[in-house]
Amino acid sequence: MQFAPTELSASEQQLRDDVREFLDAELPDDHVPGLGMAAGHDPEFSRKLAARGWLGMAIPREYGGHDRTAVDRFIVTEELLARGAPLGAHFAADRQSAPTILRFGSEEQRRRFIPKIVAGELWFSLGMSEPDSGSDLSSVRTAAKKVDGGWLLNGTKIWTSNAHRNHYFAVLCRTSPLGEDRHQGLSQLLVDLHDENVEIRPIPFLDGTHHFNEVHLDDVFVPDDMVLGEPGSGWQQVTSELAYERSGPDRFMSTFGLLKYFVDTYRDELDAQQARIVGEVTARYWTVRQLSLAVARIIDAGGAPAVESALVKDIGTKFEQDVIELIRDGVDGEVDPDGETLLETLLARAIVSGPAFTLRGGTTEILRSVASKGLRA
Amino acid sequence: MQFAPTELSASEQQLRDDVREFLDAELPDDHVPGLGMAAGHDPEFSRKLAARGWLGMAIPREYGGHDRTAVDRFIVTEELLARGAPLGAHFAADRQSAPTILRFGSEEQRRRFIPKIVAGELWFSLGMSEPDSGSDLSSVRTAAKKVDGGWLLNGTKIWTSNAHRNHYFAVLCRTSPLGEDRHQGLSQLLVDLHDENVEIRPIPFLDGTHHFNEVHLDDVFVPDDMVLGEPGSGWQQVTSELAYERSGPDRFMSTFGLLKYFVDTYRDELDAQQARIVGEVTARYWTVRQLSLAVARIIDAGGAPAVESALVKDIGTKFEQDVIELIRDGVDGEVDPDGETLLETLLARAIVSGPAFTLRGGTTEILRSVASKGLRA
Amino acid sequence: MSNDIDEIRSALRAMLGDTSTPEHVVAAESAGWNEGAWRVLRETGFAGIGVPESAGGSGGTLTEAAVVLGELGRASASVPYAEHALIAGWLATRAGKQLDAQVATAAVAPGLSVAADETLRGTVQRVPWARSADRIMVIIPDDDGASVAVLAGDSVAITPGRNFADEARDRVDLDGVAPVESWRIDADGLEQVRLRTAFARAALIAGALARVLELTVRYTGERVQFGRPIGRFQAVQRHVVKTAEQTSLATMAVEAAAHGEREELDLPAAASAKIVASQAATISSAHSHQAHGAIGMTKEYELGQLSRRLWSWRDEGGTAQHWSRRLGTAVAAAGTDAVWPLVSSGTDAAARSRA
Amino acid sequence: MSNDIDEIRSALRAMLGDTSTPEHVVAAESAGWNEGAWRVLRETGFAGIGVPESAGGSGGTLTEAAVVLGELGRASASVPYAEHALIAGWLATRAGKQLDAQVATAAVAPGLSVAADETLRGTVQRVPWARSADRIMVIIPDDDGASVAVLAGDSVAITPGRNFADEARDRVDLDGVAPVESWRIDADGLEQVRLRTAFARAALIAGALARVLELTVRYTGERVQFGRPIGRFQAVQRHVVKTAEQTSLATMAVEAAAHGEREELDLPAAASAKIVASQAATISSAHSHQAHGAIGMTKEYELGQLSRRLWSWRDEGGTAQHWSRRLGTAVAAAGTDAVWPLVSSGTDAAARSRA
Repeated sequence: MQFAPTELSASEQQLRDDVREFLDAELPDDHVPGLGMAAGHDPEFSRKLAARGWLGMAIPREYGGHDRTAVDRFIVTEELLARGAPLGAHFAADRQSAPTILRFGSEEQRRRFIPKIVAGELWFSLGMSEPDSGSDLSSVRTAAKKVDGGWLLNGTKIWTSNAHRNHYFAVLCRTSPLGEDRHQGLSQLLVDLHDENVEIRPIPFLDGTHHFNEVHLDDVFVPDDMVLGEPGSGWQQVTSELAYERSGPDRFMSTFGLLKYFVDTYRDELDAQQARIVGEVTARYWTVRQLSLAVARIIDAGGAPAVESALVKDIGTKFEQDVIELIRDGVDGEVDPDGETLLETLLARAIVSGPAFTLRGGTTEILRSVASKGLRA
Repeated sequence: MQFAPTELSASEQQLRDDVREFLDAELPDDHVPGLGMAAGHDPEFSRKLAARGWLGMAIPREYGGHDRTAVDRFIVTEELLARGAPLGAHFAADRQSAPTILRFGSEEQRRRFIPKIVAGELWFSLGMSEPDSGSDLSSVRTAAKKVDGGWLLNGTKIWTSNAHRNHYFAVLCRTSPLGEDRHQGLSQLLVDLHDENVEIRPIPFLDGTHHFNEVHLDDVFVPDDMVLGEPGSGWQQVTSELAYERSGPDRFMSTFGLLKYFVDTYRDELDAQQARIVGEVTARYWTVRQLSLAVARIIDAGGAPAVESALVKDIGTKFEQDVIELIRDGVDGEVDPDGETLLETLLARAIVSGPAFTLRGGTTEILRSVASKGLRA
Repeated sequence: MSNDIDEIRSALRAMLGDTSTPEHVVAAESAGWNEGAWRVLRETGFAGIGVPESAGGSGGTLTEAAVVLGELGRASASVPYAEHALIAGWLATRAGKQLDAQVATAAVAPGLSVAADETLRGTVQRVPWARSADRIMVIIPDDDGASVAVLAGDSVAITPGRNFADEARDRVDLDGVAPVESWRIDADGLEQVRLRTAFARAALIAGALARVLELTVRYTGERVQFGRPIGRFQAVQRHVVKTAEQTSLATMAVEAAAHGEREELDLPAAASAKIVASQAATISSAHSHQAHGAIGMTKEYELGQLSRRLWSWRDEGGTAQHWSRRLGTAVAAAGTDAVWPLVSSGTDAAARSRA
Repeated sequence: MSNDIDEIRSALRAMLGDTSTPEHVVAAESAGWNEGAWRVLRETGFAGIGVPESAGGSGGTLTEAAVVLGELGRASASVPYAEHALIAGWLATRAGKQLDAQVATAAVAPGLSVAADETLRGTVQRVPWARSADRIMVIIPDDDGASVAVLAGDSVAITPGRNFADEARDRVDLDGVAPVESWRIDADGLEQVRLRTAFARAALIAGALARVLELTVRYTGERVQFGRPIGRFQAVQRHVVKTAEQTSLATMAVEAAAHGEREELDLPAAASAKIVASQAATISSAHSHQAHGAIGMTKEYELGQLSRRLWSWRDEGGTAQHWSRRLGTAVAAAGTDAVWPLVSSGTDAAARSRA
């Protein structure tokens, strides 16, 4: 493990100040913070961020990006999450789709998609999971058959966040039959969510809200130039992609608002147990954040922090859940889902969403296997 | 799962009252409680218990036992543990060796060993673990070669508690070569710990105290009549034996003294957090105890509560450890291993011994596999 | 008696299989309760279990009541049984009165004031099922016990509220309301109300957890990943076993607290039941969701409807923390030598009261 | 600077490889400390890291001091570096004095009283290494800061005491002892003593945990059960990964708290380091022991000597709970809008002080 504490440079500190000032100005007084990645889907907000140069930060200028660092992206992201800003429209595209297309896509794909993502105009969903394929991605059944000029795609994707709002999604599928090596013959196809042969059905979340969708693909024609990279290289793409999304601030900040508004609610009458809770949660945030930031520095230095990322994701997502229980303990009463304070509102939503934190982006169980192997290497 | 709450009959309540009275009379005023099974080894105390009929309670009268129930044995055991009484001399023999010999031994073995165990005169250790065989008992390397009139036994046993004080131990070994079925060809031999070819070396415990031993067997001659049951039936014996030892009060009571002396120390100045700790620990003790008692009732009714036993052991041993952390939290300061109060003394010893609670008698990991399979059955 | 219990359990399970289907559960979440299930429970007399026959109930002790609550929890049936029978019905019986109500609810209401003319004024927060009740019993604590007042449901102003499972937890505003009836209870009576409220939520939790365990065992046995059922992986086994353990603990604590033909609950047993059940709700929901993965986070799948109830019920009737403090204070007051007699009291309330 | 750090680390590791072997560790437990290791640390100047060269030390900041502590923790080397250099040496330097001692120790001593003639009376509990110290610095807090008094080791009565690792934690009785020297410090100085004491124990913990992780990875990779290394089982992997995570957290918290050329520690960083490290000690020792099985419970095997230190150091210098309350009180006092600036202050103490 190679975690090192790091300090922010003057320009990084300036960036942070700029983002804070922007958020002070842009978020309305009655802004209700979102819970991390599940925060609001607000195209206008995303476009404003793009206008400031805060999307596609680590993307090269030639594709509309800003040639900045993983740490710069970290700083913008953590500030957005700390305020529960409505980053839903751009978040998956910015974190995952743009870097993936940059790395694996054709030049034409890069020019077609990345500038629009970076402008906050084009929103992506992820199309990995299937009804019978959760952690075991190599078992996907969605399959594309070669036809003249492209592929005919059939199958069902599930848990597709924001498919009903976004423009495209990258569909992991079989482009050649299942052989001995389960990891061969997979590809990612970039699919227009508005295609008439794509049917999107909501999967209501636990509390009735709508984030997830089931996406049915019924003879969807996908032109050859919408296969990401070479056909058959899908497995390599998605496994490296999972590493991208592991260790950022979105993996430990989802419930930060609970601490903030707990302090806000109880600061003048804090008892010993509540003081203890505030102190413990603060100490752990401060430390987890440094670990996550250290991973961004390793990436900027050209490293491949696979083990570190897996550890930080496991630490961070478990911590997000611990925060819920610690704050709930400090509140000590019935939690009203229609409560009048921001603390009550956030706590209620966190309780309902919390179990998902250690599921999304690869379950804890899968991560630990990755980390465990890496520790022996 | 078949746990049912149960009430003690009048005679069971009488038994409990008798044991309490006995302990009030027998334990000196300056008695320092032991931690569960690791409590003192006091032959005189064991003989006194035997004289009251409180060893071999569930053993038939014809072997010197008392034809009583598993619940009666439970009652005596929990009272001893609640006081941290010095049960080390008889405990393994009474809990494990006598029932095993009764079930699997020859009539001659029964008559030879059981009455003395029940009298508190004969003390047994367990000889399962080996340096290269922990949870995986079928991999034992200790082996016995057939010779005229008996067996020549060679090998090394490890973690043998009280081997330096006891008389005999039951040695799991190979009596025929390892074949395709690893569980075949194993036997238990009853070995005199005072045999001149048996060498006992202490393995100092973490804190320098002496419980464990390494026992070297160098051409130890074991007569044919000291093979427990039929040669080759060792695997069946030890697996059923493990079930016996799983769910009794020794699996949740080891750290009971912490609660008692925590109350004793803080009762007049209990703050809110300490009150909470006392309440939580009390509630969990009360409930875990009922689960453990329910298993004893199932046994008395002729049931085979394998899943229930495994669950109770897992719950109980983890709870013993949780109690240490909860009480430590309530004390909130440096723990002095030479502290002047019983609370300090017990807490210090519990901290040092605690990790073993979830190891002995089959690790948590093995237990969960047993329980998990049983839940599907 | 155990035959009776088995009969009650299987009759209720069948009845709730008809009246608390997935569709009914969804509909109940819009309405705030499951009116159809309640009607059948009333018609068949199950709604009166725990209230003596002499007082218009169906008889039965707290053990039978726990079975009813367990089945209701298991079936996610949103009905006012606990409040109607175990609080309002019990209080009425204790006062020698008959409770004349289709749906009664009850709540301890420290925020109410009683005027000289006996009219009531003030607000009561989060009253279960208030919007559907024709009788609302408010219990107003004071130094010597409490005043109990029975209000007509249409005499108060109700603002709908809910818990995580969209069960009605309504605000009730009283603006000089004259009760239909009122009487005094002593401090013991008030304490029983609190213990019964806590116990009832613990029993609902235990029933729900039994179902959570079934779902978890089934799902992990059926769901295949990497070529075998996920229940074959040690990491998943751990989640299943932890769920089973917590279910056993909650169920045992509830059953043991009610055990015997007792009329009253005692603090150690009822507090233990609520402490253990509330903690079990938290721990089990974490493990069962982790074992289920994404499917558990959907509204359709049964686990979610149970989880939302568990997240509500663990706090309702007093949190684990609240009851731990109360129990701990009582244990310390009883003194060092009383600790073991209390812990080992088992189902014997008399032994606890001596401790 | 990072070259310096690597050099310090590797030089110390080599030196402790010679002077803190398993035999030395066992011997130190009888003696209460490792005198030989300390002599070499003195001779080579490592014992003076963190004390300015102008004051007779070897220079270096808290970052270098954390490296020294980490190596000492890793090697189970029972020496008074924290007390000698980081507390006594630092206090002397701050007062413009040279500390003339082979072995100095230091302790905050609220139980002492100062007579008009400046002699001291009273008892100080659990003073580290007191029996071996030729100078004992007592820091007697009062309303405005504290009095610091330097005592000759042979002027006090010492009753040996110990922690779990048999490191000397002695009782010191003063019966009208005249100090060799004394002076006043302000409240900031007293606070620094407390923060440094906590920080030093956190740094020892982080070093020990790094070694615990190595042992756990090695053992689970080598130990074979059921035909394969136990590290291939998911249940064991979980223990290894949790140990790695806690080690990362403790190490990061310590390094970040010391980061930069700072002279002083601040409350949020030092408290966080001790909170996170103390919790890591508890969690890691549970997981590493479970991964090791019985061998971990023996005196010979290295894990045990590390665990006994972790169980001591987590409480010494203030428990996680103590520092959580202090930090939480400070965070609440700073107010809602200061929470995020503080959490995100990273290695920037100035940002924390503005928060």
